[in-house]
Amino acid sequence: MLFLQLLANGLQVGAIYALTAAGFSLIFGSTKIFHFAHGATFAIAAYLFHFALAGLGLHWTFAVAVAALSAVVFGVLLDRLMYAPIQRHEGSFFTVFVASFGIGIVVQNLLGSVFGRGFMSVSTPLSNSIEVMPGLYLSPLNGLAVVVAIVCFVALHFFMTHTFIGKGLRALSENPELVRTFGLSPRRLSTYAFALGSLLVVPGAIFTAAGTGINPAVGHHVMLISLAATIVGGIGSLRGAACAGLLIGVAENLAMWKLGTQWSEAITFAILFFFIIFKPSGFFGRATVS
Amino acid sequence: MTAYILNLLVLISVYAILATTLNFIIGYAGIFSLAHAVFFGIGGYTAALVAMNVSPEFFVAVPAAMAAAAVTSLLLALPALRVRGEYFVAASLGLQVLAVTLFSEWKSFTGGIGGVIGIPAVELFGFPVYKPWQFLVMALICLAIIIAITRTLVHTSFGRSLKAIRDSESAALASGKNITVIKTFSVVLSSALAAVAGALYAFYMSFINVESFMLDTSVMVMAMVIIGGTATIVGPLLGAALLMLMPSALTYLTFLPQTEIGSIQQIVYGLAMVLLMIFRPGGIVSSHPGGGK
Amino acid sequence: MLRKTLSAIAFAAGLVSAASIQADDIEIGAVFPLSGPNATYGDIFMSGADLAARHINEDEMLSGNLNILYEDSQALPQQGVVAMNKLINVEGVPYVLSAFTGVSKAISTLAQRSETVAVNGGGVGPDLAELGEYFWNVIPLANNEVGALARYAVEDLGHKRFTLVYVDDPLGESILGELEKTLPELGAELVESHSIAASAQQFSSVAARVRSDNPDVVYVASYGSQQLQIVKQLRDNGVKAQIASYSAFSVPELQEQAEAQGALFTTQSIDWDSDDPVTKRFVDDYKAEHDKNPTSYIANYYNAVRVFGLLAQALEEQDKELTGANLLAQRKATETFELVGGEVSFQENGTLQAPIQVLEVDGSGSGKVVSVKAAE
Amino acid sequence: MSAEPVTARETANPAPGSGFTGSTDDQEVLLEINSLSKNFGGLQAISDVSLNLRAGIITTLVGPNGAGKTTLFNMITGHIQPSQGDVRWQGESLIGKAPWRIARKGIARTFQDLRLFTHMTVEENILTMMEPGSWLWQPGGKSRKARRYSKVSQIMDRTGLTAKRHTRALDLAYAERKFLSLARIMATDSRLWLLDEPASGLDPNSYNLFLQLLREEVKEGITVCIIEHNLDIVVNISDRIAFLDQGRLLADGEPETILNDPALAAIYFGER
Repeated sequence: MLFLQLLANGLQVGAIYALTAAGFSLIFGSTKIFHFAHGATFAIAAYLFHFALAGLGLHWTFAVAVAALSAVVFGVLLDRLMYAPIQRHEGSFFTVFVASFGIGIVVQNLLGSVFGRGFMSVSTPLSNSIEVMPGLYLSPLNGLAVVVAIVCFVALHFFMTHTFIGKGLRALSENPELVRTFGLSPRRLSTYAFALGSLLVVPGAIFTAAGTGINPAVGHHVMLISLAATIVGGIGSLRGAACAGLLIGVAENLAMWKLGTQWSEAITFAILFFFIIFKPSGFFGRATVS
Repeated sequence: MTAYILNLLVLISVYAILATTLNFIIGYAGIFSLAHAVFFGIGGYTAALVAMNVSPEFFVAVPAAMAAAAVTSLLLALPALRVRGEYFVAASLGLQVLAVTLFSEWKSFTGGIGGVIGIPAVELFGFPVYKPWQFLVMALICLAIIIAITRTLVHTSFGRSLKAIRDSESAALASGKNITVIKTFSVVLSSALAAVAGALYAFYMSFINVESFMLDTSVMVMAMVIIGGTATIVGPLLGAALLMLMPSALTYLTFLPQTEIGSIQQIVYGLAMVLLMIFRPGGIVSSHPGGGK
Repeated sequence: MLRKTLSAIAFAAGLVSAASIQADDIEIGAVFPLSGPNATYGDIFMSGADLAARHINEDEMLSGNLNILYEDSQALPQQGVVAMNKLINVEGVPYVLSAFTGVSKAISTLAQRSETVAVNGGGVGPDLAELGEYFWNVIPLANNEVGALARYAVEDLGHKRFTLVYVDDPLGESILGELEKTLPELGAELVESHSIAASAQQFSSVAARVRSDNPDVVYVASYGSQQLQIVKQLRDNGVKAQIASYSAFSVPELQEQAEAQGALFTTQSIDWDSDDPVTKRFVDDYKAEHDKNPTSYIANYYNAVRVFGLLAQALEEQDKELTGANLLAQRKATETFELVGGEVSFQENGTLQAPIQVLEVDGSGSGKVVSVKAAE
Repeated sequence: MSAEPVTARETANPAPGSGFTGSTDDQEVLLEINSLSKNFGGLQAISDVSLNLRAGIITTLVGPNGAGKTTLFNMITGHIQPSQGDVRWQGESLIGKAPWRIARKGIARTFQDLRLFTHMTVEENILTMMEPGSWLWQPGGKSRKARRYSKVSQIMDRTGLTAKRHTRALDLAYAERKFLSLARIMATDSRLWLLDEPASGLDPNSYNLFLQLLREEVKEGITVCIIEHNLDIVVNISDRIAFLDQGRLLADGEPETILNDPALAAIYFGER
């Protein structure tokens, strides 16, 4: 029974990881920008959701809108104001990474100064568990997270395969030159990638705010997981990132069967290590040629 | 006040050693490691263990620390260096997180979060070195030796091979360079020298715990290298000095609210990273302005 | 450009520090978490210490104005060492207030070497009693607290099965050790213990395991914002057992938390309604200033500063210098101190002895006393 | 791309070929490619190619874009492992060997995108090529070192880079970069050069210098294999031509034979 419970917990956590990782993977895959500040986007969305709901007393639909808007605006602003200038002068992979890391630090501390450094969580009756069968407790939030994740992935899949921008983004990850010859601007597509990728953190941010609570460093953990999931899933593969996010969430929780929570990050990175060494192309990654 | 300045200078020297050794692999070999603090930590813990159980002699504890870091880095570098750039960054990040977990959990070696307390003062040929200025001289000598080693290496054929690998791995391969061996050697050397910093740190603080060897430290050392200027000798030194002085300088600004100082410090440091990357990616001491890796 | 700005800052810093030291001030230091996730404790500790300094200055107990210099430890040992170094070497204070078990352990070596008194009023790890004679505790340590709670839960409430959720640091380990020792003596058992990382925030799996342990009492040994999450997620995930903890539960956030209502915790026993003048003045002035009841943490740091005031006053009367060594000698020479909560004395190892009370979280902000256990 | 150099040809190239005379079929086979194949995922990049590179002559690989020419180079130098087949260097199989081992056997190459050591000076770029197995310091002391430096100077003279010896590769002009890429492999003492589009985009003067260098080196006994679209090279300095299309070797022989085959010409010119 404990196993089922841990599996259920793992699925919920995994669904959140999967969404966030898909966002990172989308951005990294199509723009080659190592967007470490993705975690900052997550934190901003979570805090503004909390602020809109608890601070301003808005209806939850508005709060969700505030969170989504803030995530997208932040992502796009970073792309325009930070990454674009860096890339203009031979922005190497690492230059971008350092700048992104810097922004992550700034955001974390600004949030701490503005909203306080302690944990905050939205109190909602949805987080109260119900005993669905003896020994198995599920909260409405558990189910909601999984359902929302599935809906998001279906929508994302449709977007990537059926819309002009989605196709452009996929093409961008394959061959930027090709995109240019088709009359699409990689710069503009990059903005779309950031908007979409940032939007994908919103459900995770909201569920985290309502479930386990948030603190200014929440983005950091999420970022590490997203990074691991992106590589485990295969760089540039949304499907891979999603599966890997789910895998990591489940593995983290199942490991609790025998180990303390202090091992959970270690487990994630042990998985990452395993993949890097034995299968660097990830689950669904294309063969990488140097 | 002198004691305080000496204290800062010692810490700057220790971090300058870390920055110099990290610059050796980032700046010259193009290996971006986010796990430098791991070897700093291994050096620190090993030196502490040796000093407490065997001998606090500098020439016993420091070589032991270097050997421990060298062996560990060899074991880790061999598999990890087989993969390409982005993956190595991720692998090193993973290594850092794993190491922090191990440092916290392997309590017989590291004391966990509680750390190792009561590390004895280091001895040079039997004479204990504990006065701050003595310690500073010792740290500066270590720093000078390490700078000399890396500087010399960079100007040999080995250094050229490193730079060639950094600039184009495939072309270096096509010119007959065994890049795995060269990269591994540079990582092992850099880790062993970083362990010197760890040993000095442990002796100086006489207390170490896992919090000094977390990802934040790796990032800070990386920031020192990047902000100061990669592939230069002066850059990492300047970076170390700036980043170590900044928090201390900020605590003197009494008009800043006490409770916000920690945050302000972090914000300044994050912003500096962002602005430098946008306007001067080569760092403050850039050998070739405008360009830079 | 950055280089210029920073050097300008460094220069300005020199000027400011030179100006801020006034001749007649008597200064003591404090190493508190002022930023980071445990900053809320820093605020609480400061309010107690500041109130004591205000009273000392109003009474003109000392020749100069008593001033407390606060440094940020972020509740991290390394930051604590840096801050302690600054207080000792730059400011030259003889007496430093400390908090948190990890930080206290880290700075104790420095305190001993430089003969500076460090006084803890927040950390409760039992090994804090053995950090040398320059390290004092004005707080009863966790062994007393855990013992009192265990006795109440077993003897008065009849609970038998305990599960521990503890943060994996010196404090958590010492509580684990205490429970393992105390419970069997009382005829109860520690069914299971779950360690968690200091930075963990997701406890649904821990809750699942706690539930499957089926305990009567879940003892939560954590602090700061983490303990709020643990309590919330235990309750969210269907753990119905009695929750218990130590003095870390006396922070307002937890006292007001819905999920925490009914939880038991322990603190040093202080009779807030006492007619003792020191206690009464402390309680009245604190209420006047903050419009709420004080907690034991506030009283502890008030006492820590007050101990300095009393010792320094005695030293000044004897025309002795205010050094750490003299403060230590004076403390040993003083039998009892009039502090908040009554007359108390230090044990030989520098730790204060006080009775422990068991409280229940009832939403009043300070908890309802359900039992008082004498110190063992 | 080839229009300009072609006009310059007449003065630079009085007789076709590298200067080699006789039948190329009689030359010793230096490198033997046996039914080599490579798949990327489902894509067949090279299928069943067999080709011999003969000593002392210039062999040119021609074929439309995507024909698999660079992939073939990558498999010879070990940068890519073939799916099937064998590559033999003077009778010894190179399959499974690391690129640096193959390079040390005497096979040097340039890259289409040059891959210079961008942040190193011209001198360092050349010098480091002479130190493949270096372990901290080169053996041989001062005299060997002096000899290395004099060789570097000589190479820089021949490639017209002397004035730029302390310039970073990044800061060179386009033609200079191409020559540096050539200078790098001149320093290696290799017997076989694999040149990936070495002449593309060169101005007439540079192009002439390039041809001159190439002829000199072949005379010295270097064997060359060139990937080139430039018709001038194909026609005038090649001793043999190998024609690749869609991963298959369609023909291999002396230039007249290949160029006079109307079917090949149709593919070649049609595709271009």
